Amino acid sequence: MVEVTRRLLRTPQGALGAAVLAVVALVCLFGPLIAPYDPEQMDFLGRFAVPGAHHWLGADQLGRDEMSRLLYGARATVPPALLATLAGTLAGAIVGTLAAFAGGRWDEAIMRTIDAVMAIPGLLIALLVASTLGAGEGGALLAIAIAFAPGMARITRSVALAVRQEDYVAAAIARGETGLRIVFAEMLPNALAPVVVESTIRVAFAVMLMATLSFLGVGAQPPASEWGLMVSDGRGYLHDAPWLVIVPGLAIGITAIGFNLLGDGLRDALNPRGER
Amino acid sequence: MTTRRAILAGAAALGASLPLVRTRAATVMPVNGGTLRVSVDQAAGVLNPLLTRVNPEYLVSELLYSGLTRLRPDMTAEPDLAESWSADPDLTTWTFKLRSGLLFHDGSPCTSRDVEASFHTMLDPKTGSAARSNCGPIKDVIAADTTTVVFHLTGAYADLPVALAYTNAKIIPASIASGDMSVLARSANGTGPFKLVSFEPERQIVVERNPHYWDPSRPHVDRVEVLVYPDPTAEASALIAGDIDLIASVQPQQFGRLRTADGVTALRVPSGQFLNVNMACDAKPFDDMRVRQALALTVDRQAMVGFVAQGYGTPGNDTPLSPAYHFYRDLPLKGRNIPAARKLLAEAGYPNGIDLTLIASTDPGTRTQLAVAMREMAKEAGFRITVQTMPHATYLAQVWKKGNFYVGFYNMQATADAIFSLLYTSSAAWPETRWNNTKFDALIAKARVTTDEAQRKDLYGQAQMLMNQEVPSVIPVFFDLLAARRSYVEGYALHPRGAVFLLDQLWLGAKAPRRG
Amino acid sequence: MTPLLDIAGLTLDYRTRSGTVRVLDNVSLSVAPGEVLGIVGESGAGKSSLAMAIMGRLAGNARLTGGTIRLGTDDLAAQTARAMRRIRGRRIGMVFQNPATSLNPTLTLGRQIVEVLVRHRGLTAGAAWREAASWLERVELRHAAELMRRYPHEASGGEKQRVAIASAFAPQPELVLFDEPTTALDVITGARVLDLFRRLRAETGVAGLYISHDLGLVARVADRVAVMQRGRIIESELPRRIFAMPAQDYTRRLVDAVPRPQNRLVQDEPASAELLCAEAISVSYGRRRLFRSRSAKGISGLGFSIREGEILGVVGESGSGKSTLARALAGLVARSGEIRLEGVPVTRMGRDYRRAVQIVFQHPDSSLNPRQRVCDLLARPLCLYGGSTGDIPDLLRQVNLPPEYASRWPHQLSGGEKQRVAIARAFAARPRLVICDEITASLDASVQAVTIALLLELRRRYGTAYLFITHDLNLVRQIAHRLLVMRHGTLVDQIAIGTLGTGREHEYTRQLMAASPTPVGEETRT
Amino acid sequence: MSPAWLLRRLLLMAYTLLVVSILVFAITQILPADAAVTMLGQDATPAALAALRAKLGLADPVWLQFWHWFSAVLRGDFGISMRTGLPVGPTMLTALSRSLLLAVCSLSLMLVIAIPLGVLAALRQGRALDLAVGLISYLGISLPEFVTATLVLVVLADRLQWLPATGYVPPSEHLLDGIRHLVAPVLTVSLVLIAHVSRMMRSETIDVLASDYVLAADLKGLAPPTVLLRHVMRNALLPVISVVALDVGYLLGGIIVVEEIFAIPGIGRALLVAIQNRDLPAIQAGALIMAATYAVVNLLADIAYAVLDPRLRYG
Repeated sequence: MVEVTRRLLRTPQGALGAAVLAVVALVCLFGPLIAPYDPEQMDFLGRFAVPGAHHWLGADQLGRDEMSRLLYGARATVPPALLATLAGTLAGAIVGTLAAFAGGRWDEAIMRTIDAVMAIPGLLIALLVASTLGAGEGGALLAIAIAFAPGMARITRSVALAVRQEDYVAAAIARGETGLRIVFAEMLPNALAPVVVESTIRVAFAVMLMATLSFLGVGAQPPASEWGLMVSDGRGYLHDAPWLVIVPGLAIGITAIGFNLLGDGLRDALNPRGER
Repeated sequence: MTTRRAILAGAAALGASLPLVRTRAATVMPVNGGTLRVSVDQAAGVLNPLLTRVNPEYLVSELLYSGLTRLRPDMTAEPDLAESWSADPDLTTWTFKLRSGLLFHDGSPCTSRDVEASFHTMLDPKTGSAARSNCGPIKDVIAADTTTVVFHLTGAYADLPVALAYTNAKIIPASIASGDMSVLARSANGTGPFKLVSFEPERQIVVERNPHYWDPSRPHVDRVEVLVYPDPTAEASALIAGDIDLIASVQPQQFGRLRTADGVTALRVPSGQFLNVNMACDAKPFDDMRVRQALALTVDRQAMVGFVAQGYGTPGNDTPLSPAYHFYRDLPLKGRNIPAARKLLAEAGYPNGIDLTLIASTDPGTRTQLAVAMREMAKEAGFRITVQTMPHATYLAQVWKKGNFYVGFYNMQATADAIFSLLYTSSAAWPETRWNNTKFDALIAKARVTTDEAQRKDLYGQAQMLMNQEVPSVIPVFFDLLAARRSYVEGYALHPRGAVFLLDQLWLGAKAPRRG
Repeated sequence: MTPLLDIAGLTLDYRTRSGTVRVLDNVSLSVAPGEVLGIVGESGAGKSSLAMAIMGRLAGNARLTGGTIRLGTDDLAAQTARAMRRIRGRRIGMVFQNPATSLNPTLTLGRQIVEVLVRHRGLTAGAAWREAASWLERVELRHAAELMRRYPHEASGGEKQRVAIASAFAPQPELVLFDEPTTALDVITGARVLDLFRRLRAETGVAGLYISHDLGLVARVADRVAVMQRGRIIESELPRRIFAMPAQDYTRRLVDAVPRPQNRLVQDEPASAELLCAEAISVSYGRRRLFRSRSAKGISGLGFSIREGEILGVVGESGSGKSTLARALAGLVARSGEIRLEGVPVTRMGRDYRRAVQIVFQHPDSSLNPRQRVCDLLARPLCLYGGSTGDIPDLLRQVNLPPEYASRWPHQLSGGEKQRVAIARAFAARPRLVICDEITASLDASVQAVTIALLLELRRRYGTAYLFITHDLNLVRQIAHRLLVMRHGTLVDQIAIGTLGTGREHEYTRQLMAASPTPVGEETRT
Repeated sequence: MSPAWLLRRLLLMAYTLLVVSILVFAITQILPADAAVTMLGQDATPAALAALRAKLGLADPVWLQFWHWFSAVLRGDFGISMRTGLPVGPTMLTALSRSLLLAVCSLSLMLVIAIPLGVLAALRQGRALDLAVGLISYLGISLPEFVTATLVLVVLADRLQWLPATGYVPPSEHLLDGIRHLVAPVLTVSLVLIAHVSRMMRSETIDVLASDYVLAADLKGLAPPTVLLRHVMRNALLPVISVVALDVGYLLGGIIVVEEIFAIPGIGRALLVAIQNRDLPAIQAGALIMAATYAVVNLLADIAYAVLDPRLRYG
């Protein structure tokens, strides 16, 4: 673990990504503490306040402080995205591994079905699921998880099959290791790396998907200060108060970049044979 | 008696000549010809005029179809297919005289038979037309002779001519009305000023001048293209860039920008369109009037106009009538009074405040804005409100007319009676608040059968005071209707009703671009 | 007469993160027209760098710090990239080690010769096509025309390498570089390719630079042999001399490392007690995807037995089913047929059997879990079979590795060291039989010798029996008591080493022997 | 490509569509909306609702409803829209054709830009250009479409006034105008794709450049353009093909936002509207058609792959 972190920070992308995400994490943890205002406190006279001394990042159409909303919003945006990806990955990983080990017809059946599900575009699945569960963070979260699961299943399966071919697994079997031990001690550590990398990069997608769902009105709901929602609320005032779009838009972009960078960094760092 | 008949006849006669008077009055002679591009913010999916539900659909059906009357911007009725009308003394039987020589787009004559058939279809519950509950207490419609139609009402009703101007009360060929209506889903055969050329609900609907139209002087433009631009920001950009000539309805967000853009004229008219916070008066906690009154006292209505309507509106006084209505009674505006609100709430048995969940659909977005603003304002008085938003479809299916604390949104209606008996009387079509106030019902019923202006004004005045006092629903804001046109678009008056557009009366000035 | 290729004082450095590394150190050599110079060295000796230096295609971080490379009268080091491209392929051809990877998988074999002819001989497409066809016939490929339309994956390794050779010779170069051209091929195929090479040089009189790790092989094809070590040429001699009287002891080590059937490394005879007996072993690969591995082929009806402490050699070409046999005995694949351990039929691969029979794989990179340190790798079998982690240092010492290696990661070890860890892991269970599946194939000659020595040492200590699978007949003849010869998944010959060459062996076995001759100058002493 | 292979792929496609239709139908079943209410709207009387429910067979068991719907679909009848009363099949197909137009334009623009960009970046690995491309692609894959779309809108339409802000004109109707209206959305969509594919192309090219056969080609003295085109790109492009095919999935789904903003009446927006209005037949038809398109595109990609990569030809 330490080993990996060290290697990760040695890769330029890894270092940069980690730095960016560190900031994001801090905001998620302590944002509310440093926020100058209550994110939902409205101020009739302060509507559309230009960024400045009173409102560092300006204020929105209800006179709510943009900075405070941004700081609070981090919690409404990033952790759900993480959670969704995690859920999707776990679900997918389980199915994928099962398919890989069941093999034969089962494998065939599972994978074909997964292909079928993947034929429905992710955003569409998300939309349908979200509108089924009713709009809101929860719905969006589950929706993304479901949209991600098939892809992750596919990846996990192929990784599992590849690892299964390695001689050290054969060696373990020949040595008379128990099935569980082979899976957890020999295969998992090696199978994990690619999956971790993939899901890290997917968090970036999740952040964007979250935002997009909010934009389409099935994601987070007002008065939540979820970033995507802030952008779509702000779009209307684009010309009078551009900061209402720019600020949360950048926040989303930077976070996503962070995860993409981290993912690429991990890909290098997790390569056990230390090649570049 | 005679006087009354005289008034009505007079009104009709006056009406007959009025459109010409108004459209010509202001400016020079209209120029004919040209193509008008008007944009709407959502798809006009339903073409059948009896079933249209949203403004873009009303806009289109108004181009293609006509009713017996239509609504002037001052909310009085003007003749359309009917050239005059009269009522018997007790106002339960009305006789409408059709213009002679009316033709449908396909050239077939439009007679009283078609009117009769159209109304029978509209009033048939299976049709599911909104006209059924909005055209007054019609018992039956009978074609006396080819140009005469007689309306028998279940009770006296003075507003019938205005009521018949209702958006869904359009005349379709009898053959279709009593036959297969499904053809109206993709084709149109009406008596309106324009004929349907092409219908792509999600993109654009094109209509062209109807040569058979009863008034040879209208329409002025040869062709109208109705374009669907769902994104308000882009829509405004399109008008500024000159890609379109007219935006039927502008969001407050865009209005400031449009007002300052050159070559563009921003239009604004006070209207009776409002948001209300409905409270179920037949269930806890709102069955106690004091709770409702307390909530009403927490609202800073002037500020609310700013928050919800971006300042483009007028404060509401918990009655559905705005200054735009004919029978508006100017009551002192309720101010924000937290101590009083606290007191009322305490008396109602909630000394430590009360927890409520306010439901708002996401469409239009102003519903949630109102809900959130409400929550913030009511906090101080001890209302702990949780705002719950949901997709409009879910809202209609689960909350609307059922919930006991939610945000409603309504267009201006043609008459005071229409809006009152749509929402607030015990027999309301959409009983949102179940207020069931017999005193109120009596006032509305009496006003219905009264023709004397002063009397009606007084009756409706009392009704308004009653609502203002008992607060079946909090009505904090009336929206101004906003629109924008290229400056060369002339003769277009933004209609406060919201669902009426009268595009046949506008024309393209000299500076208009010539479009193929 | 003036040399065709003349390299003098060539010095080459690589700039790496950890300072500069010298890969060629003052290398001087010359090749006369029509002469073939063999260059022998182990991996990392700088053979390939030398070839690339001649070809003028050095890595970005390489610096020629001194010396000259003359082809005829031109100084190659001084040529512009553009001019160099006219020399490459045109005047210097090259044949690579692995035809499977050195041919473009998405181009037909034909086009890959034609493109050279068009470029260097300025032929029209049509003419080039006919010329190419004739060349394919010259490299003894039947139905040349048809073959040209095939893609690499549709041709056998031998065919591919012949195509590669043809495209190297087609522009009629003055010099051809051979970079281990037979290493990736089967013994017999390789031998045939070598014959082809001899014939072609006789016909064309082309000069050659033959690079290989296999001293025995080079000695047979080259007129002179140059031995490289750590970027220096330490000795350059006639093949016979090299073998007869090597001047440098590094050379001597190489010479000694060349396997010679006649000098047996195992004298003792195995005990008579039967350790393991296999009857009618068959493996067929069905739908069970998880177990399918590209190389493995099915086997059918194998029967043999191994005695206590016996070394049973298994030879055969790739795809003959050797590895499948190994995997079957190790219980890695579903098999039919009976296995008896000390007379007791083995129904399911139980603890006892697993303990008694261990396996060592060909590629330590793959057989050592890259995410486990050496100590973890060794700890498992120990605690499975009643050892304690305290034994790890001893285990390491047994395989001549310093105990501190326990804390290392596999990727921090050299190939030979990794393989020794793998061996140590196998012996941790105190097995009675160890299956060695091509365990020296990926190692340098000297390392191979050391590893073999290690195996024999361990056997001496524990009396372990080996099933020794290899493609190198000479090697196995040095150590095995008996020999199984496999082909197409069946057992074609089962013979005691002693009786090899007495005419009692199978015809295929004879072919294999012919294809792997003993070093030059030693044929007499068979 | 053996017929057997093709047949197998076709069967798989059929299976895919079956599963998709089951999924879609299932989802529409649990969508919280009363079909009858959706159709008759706010003014419906209970009687009318009941009548309609009976007519729609909403009372039947789910599997029966599915069978009625599915068998109709097999006959090419996707049913009538609850919102507009129009048959949804044709509506969705025209919408699809517009989305495909957008998709094809975006894909081609992407290919023209992304492929060379990726190769260049690979050739100049670690130099300024490579880093620049890297940065761009990071931005591309990290900004949601509705943000990039807004930027494009503000810059090209409002500030520069080069393009119409929104709206769709079929090129068949008015070629030039049609193209002008397509530019902004195409730019928005392809930005993401360019980012994605150029990254891919870069890494693939780097791998191929390191391969033996490219070394061999170079040592044969072939001219650099020959090496680059015939040996490097030919092989580096292969994996990109399948990625592009997968991106079509994104194109069909992801452009919902773009279509919404630029008022392109494509299938994405049609579906969005359908979902917002709980127009079940439209949702079913739209999703099914989308999935079918995706499946077909991927089949084509597989065939193309098989044609270009001889190793798979008898796969």
